[in-house]
Amino acid sequence: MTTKAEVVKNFGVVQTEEMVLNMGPQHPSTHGVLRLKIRTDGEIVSSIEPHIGYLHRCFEKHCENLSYEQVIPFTDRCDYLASMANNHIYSMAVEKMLGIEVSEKVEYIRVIMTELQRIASHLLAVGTFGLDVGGITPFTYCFRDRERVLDLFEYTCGARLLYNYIWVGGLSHDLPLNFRQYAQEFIDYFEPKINEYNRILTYNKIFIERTGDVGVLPAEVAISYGCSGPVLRGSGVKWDLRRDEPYSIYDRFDFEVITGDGQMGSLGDCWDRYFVRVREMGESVKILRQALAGLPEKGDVQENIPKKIRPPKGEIYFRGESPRGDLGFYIISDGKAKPYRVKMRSPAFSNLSVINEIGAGWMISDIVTILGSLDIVLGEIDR
Amino acid sequence: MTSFTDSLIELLGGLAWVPENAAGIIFVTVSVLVALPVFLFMTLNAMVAVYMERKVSAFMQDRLGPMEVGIFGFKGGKRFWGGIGQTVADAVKLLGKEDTIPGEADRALFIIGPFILFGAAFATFIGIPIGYGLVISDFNIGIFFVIAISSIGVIGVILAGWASNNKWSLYGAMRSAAQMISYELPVGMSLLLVVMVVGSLQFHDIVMWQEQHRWFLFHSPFTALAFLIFFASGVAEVNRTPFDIPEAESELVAGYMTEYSGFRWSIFFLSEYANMAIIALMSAIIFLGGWLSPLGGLFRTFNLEQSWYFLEGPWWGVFWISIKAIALIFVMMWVRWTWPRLRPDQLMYVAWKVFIPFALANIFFVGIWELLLG
Amino acid sequence: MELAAIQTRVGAVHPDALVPTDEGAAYLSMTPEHWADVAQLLRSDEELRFNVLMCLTGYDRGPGEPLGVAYNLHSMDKLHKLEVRIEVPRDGGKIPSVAQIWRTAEWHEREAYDLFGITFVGHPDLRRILLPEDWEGYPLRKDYKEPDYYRGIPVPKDKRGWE
Amino acid sequence: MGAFAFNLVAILVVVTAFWVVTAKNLVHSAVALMGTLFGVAGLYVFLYADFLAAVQVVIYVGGILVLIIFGVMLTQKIATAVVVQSSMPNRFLAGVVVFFLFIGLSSLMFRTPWHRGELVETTGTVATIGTSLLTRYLLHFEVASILLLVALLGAAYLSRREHG
Repeated sequence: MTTKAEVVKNFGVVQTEEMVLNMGPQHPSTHGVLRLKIRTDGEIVSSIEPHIGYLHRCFEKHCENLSYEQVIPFTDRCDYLASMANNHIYSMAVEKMLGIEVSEKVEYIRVIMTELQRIASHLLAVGTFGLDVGGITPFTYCFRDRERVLDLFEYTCGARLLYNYIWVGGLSHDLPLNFRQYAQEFIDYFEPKINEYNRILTYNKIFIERTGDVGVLPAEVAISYGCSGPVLRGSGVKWDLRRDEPYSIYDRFDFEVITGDGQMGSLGDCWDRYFVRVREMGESVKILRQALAGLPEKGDVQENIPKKIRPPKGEIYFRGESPRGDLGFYIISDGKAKPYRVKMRSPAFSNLSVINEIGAGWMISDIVTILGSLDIVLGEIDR
Repeated sequence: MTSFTDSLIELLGGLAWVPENAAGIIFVTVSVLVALPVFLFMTLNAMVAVYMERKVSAFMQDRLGPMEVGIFGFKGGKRFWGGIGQTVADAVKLLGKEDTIPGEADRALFIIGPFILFGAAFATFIGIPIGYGLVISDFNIGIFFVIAISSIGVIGVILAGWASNNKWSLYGAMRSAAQMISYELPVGMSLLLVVMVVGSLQFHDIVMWQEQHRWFLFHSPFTALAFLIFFASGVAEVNRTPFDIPEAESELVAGYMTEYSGFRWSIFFLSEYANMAIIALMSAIIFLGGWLSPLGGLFRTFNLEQSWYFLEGPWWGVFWISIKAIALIFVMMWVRWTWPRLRPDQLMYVAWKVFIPFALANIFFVGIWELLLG
Repeated sequence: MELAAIQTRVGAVHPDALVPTDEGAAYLSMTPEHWADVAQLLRSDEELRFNVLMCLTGYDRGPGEPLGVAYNLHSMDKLHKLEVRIEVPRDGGKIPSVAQIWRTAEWHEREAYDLFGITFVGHPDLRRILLPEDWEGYPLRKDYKEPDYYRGIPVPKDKRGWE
Repeated sequence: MGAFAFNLVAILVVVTAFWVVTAKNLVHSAVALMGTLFGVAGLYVFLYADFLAAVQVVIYVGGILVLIIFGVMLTQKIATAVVVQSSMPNRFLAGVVVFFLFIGLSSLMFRTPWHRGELVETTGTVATIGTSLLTRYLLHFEVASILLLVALLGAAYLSRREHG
């Protein structure tokens, strides 16, 4: 009589083999040079290990060798889809160290720019998310409208992606002629378009099947992983630095903090994260309307720019709401013209770290969906 | 009923200068003469369909599409036919590309893979008529022949995916095999329904029946449902969105064709568009009256007087079947550029838990319908 | 809760953990030994409830000086903030990992390890994160010297026109 | 003309069948098998069994062969799908068996008094097959379908069972 052990010894155990898939750094839907090492059992993913750093450009090392104002173009290149927000938050951190107040007009322009940037960034996120689940047309719709935001930026400061517009203490240029009118035209044009995205993508049955109940991120896990921005709000946490820690002049505007509500499945699924972005664009439009109405006509945008930036010894941690979440700068100054240490706490870095938690157990197709719903930008993760 | 091949053989056999018993020569000549029009048709179809796909997608995406490349100095300008030479330029580029074979690939199978897929599509055209008597070879098991031959294509896809020695390709091949085998069933079942009603597997008989009665799309609610199931499953069989999981570009890079380039890749491309044409032609013939004029079909459906000239006749037939097929191809493109993609398990769900039960029930109900009303 | 109150609260439970700081400093300084327990306290204490680790920054006080880590904590419930600093010797300095308390720390600690060479004890997977795995040295240390070659590729030293 | 085509098909069957047994790679064997099955379908056509030919292609080429390739692909590692050739004694024994089989079969072929019937042009077998299946062979047909149903249920049950 043969025992089971003998059978095993003679023939080996029949087992399924795990396959290691290497997704990226060159892959259509890793949104840059991200590499995911995926262990799969058939189509089911058992674990995901992100490998980052393919876009590491030594931002923090650079900062230690540049003066404070020279850092600003480098912040552009970190999150290249939300350069205005990066400029804004970095400049505010340095201003806080220096104790500079900026004029009303500068604050308004900064808010306008940041909110336009948020629309542009969310448009890209929404469009590429459609691409990730296989819908190609929403992508071009979003890019059509993003183009108009970029045109506004180009009109303002000459650059379409990397602006270097918001400076410590002020701005590089005043607003060009008729900017207010063009911006107004844009938001009037743009607001109805949000419904267009909803019609083509958000309420599409297949899209809901693909994203609803997929990659559910519970609120506690999101907080523990330091997720922020739409990723955190998609899980139902009402947390927005613009409302909860008002910086700049955000306390003057009336807007809603959008949270996910589990409409198409569980709370915190990919659909929620996606839809938070879509609705946030509407809120940004609301802020833009108010800001454009309140924008002072006159004023010098460069009057508060310091001649020499030498913050006193000390350190500061300042954070603000970039389109991707809490963007923080931890700056240590030793009283010289160059920062002693700049640490950028990038939202996408923390948002990405949650992927194994919410992605394991889903299928390969879902990994792409989940990754898309996190809306990462590798320039910011790798810095 | 004569077919192209029969006429050719008769013609060649009757020629005075052809020696007696020269079966080999006649065989080869007939094969070549038969293959040429099919090949030309496939190439032309791919070219036109690619151009159409580009323009349709551009139209749906608020873009212009190809606008620059003219042909023979003719440029359409900023009109619909602008960039008319784009596909020619693409084809030339594709054929001029380096044909790479990965070092670790199984060379023989890597090369043979696309040709099996191509061969299947090619052979399928032999049985499909594009007008009354306009068929390469008229089989008396027409529908069954088409289903049988087109089921071979999947082997080409699997081999291509496996031989590439690339994990993405393997995934694409696995998905593709599962998908094609699953969707063959609803396709077959919805065709079975038509065969039941007509009592013949021949395409000509099916169209004749529709000429005498009415189009199958309007025949009964069950045949209309069968048309939907057939067309949707057909779209799935040719791997187009929302069923394009084997090549899902955002997940599997390019699925089973990841490692292919240049000429071999264009063979895949050609077959894909040929398969689209096959599905569209079959739907048109079986459910939409084939080469019958829609005007005549419409009036006969409602038993109206035949009072008008319905634009019927052999050449009008080719025109009508082309119009129907192009309309169906347009629907495929429309769907592709509008909807996202299903997940593999959802795709299987649709096949096994929606299409197949409905198709089975359909067979039963159409039987009752025919007994009571037929 | 103000810094002083937090200091008192922590000092009451772990009196050895606190290190005196300079006058007017806006942070708490701690010894690495008790950090894991203190972190647990900060996270779960009813009055403190620091549930968010906003930022974890490694820093270098300069050649010959200790390396440090600054933790910026925030409480979403109580809406107060805290900065904790821990400094360890330059060579072989070890800090208990808080990756199990705030999962944010998992990648941030890897980053600090990667760029400063600070070892976090008890970290589930302490590897380099941004730099290649075979990179030598810790680039953000103030005494870091760029290598001449990386995998046979010469590292450009002539920086004219760069600054 | 018919003879020429028949020769082509016959050569296809023999050559690919030879390839099936000699190929070192299982997937190559499977591909060669495709040629063989196709050729056999062609032979059916020459017997005026066109329906059977199509069935052969649908079931064997489109179904079973795909399953075979699938199985081979998934149970072997991608790069090392090489069949280990058996040892010499086995080959020798196999050779002996095959030799006697060959002798037996060919003697059978030459000794059988083949019946040479009149060449009858049939007009399709589909209707005949259909009628017979639903009248004379109804019981066989139903029994076979129940058997298949049981197999289907069994397969579904096996694949649904949890690991363990």
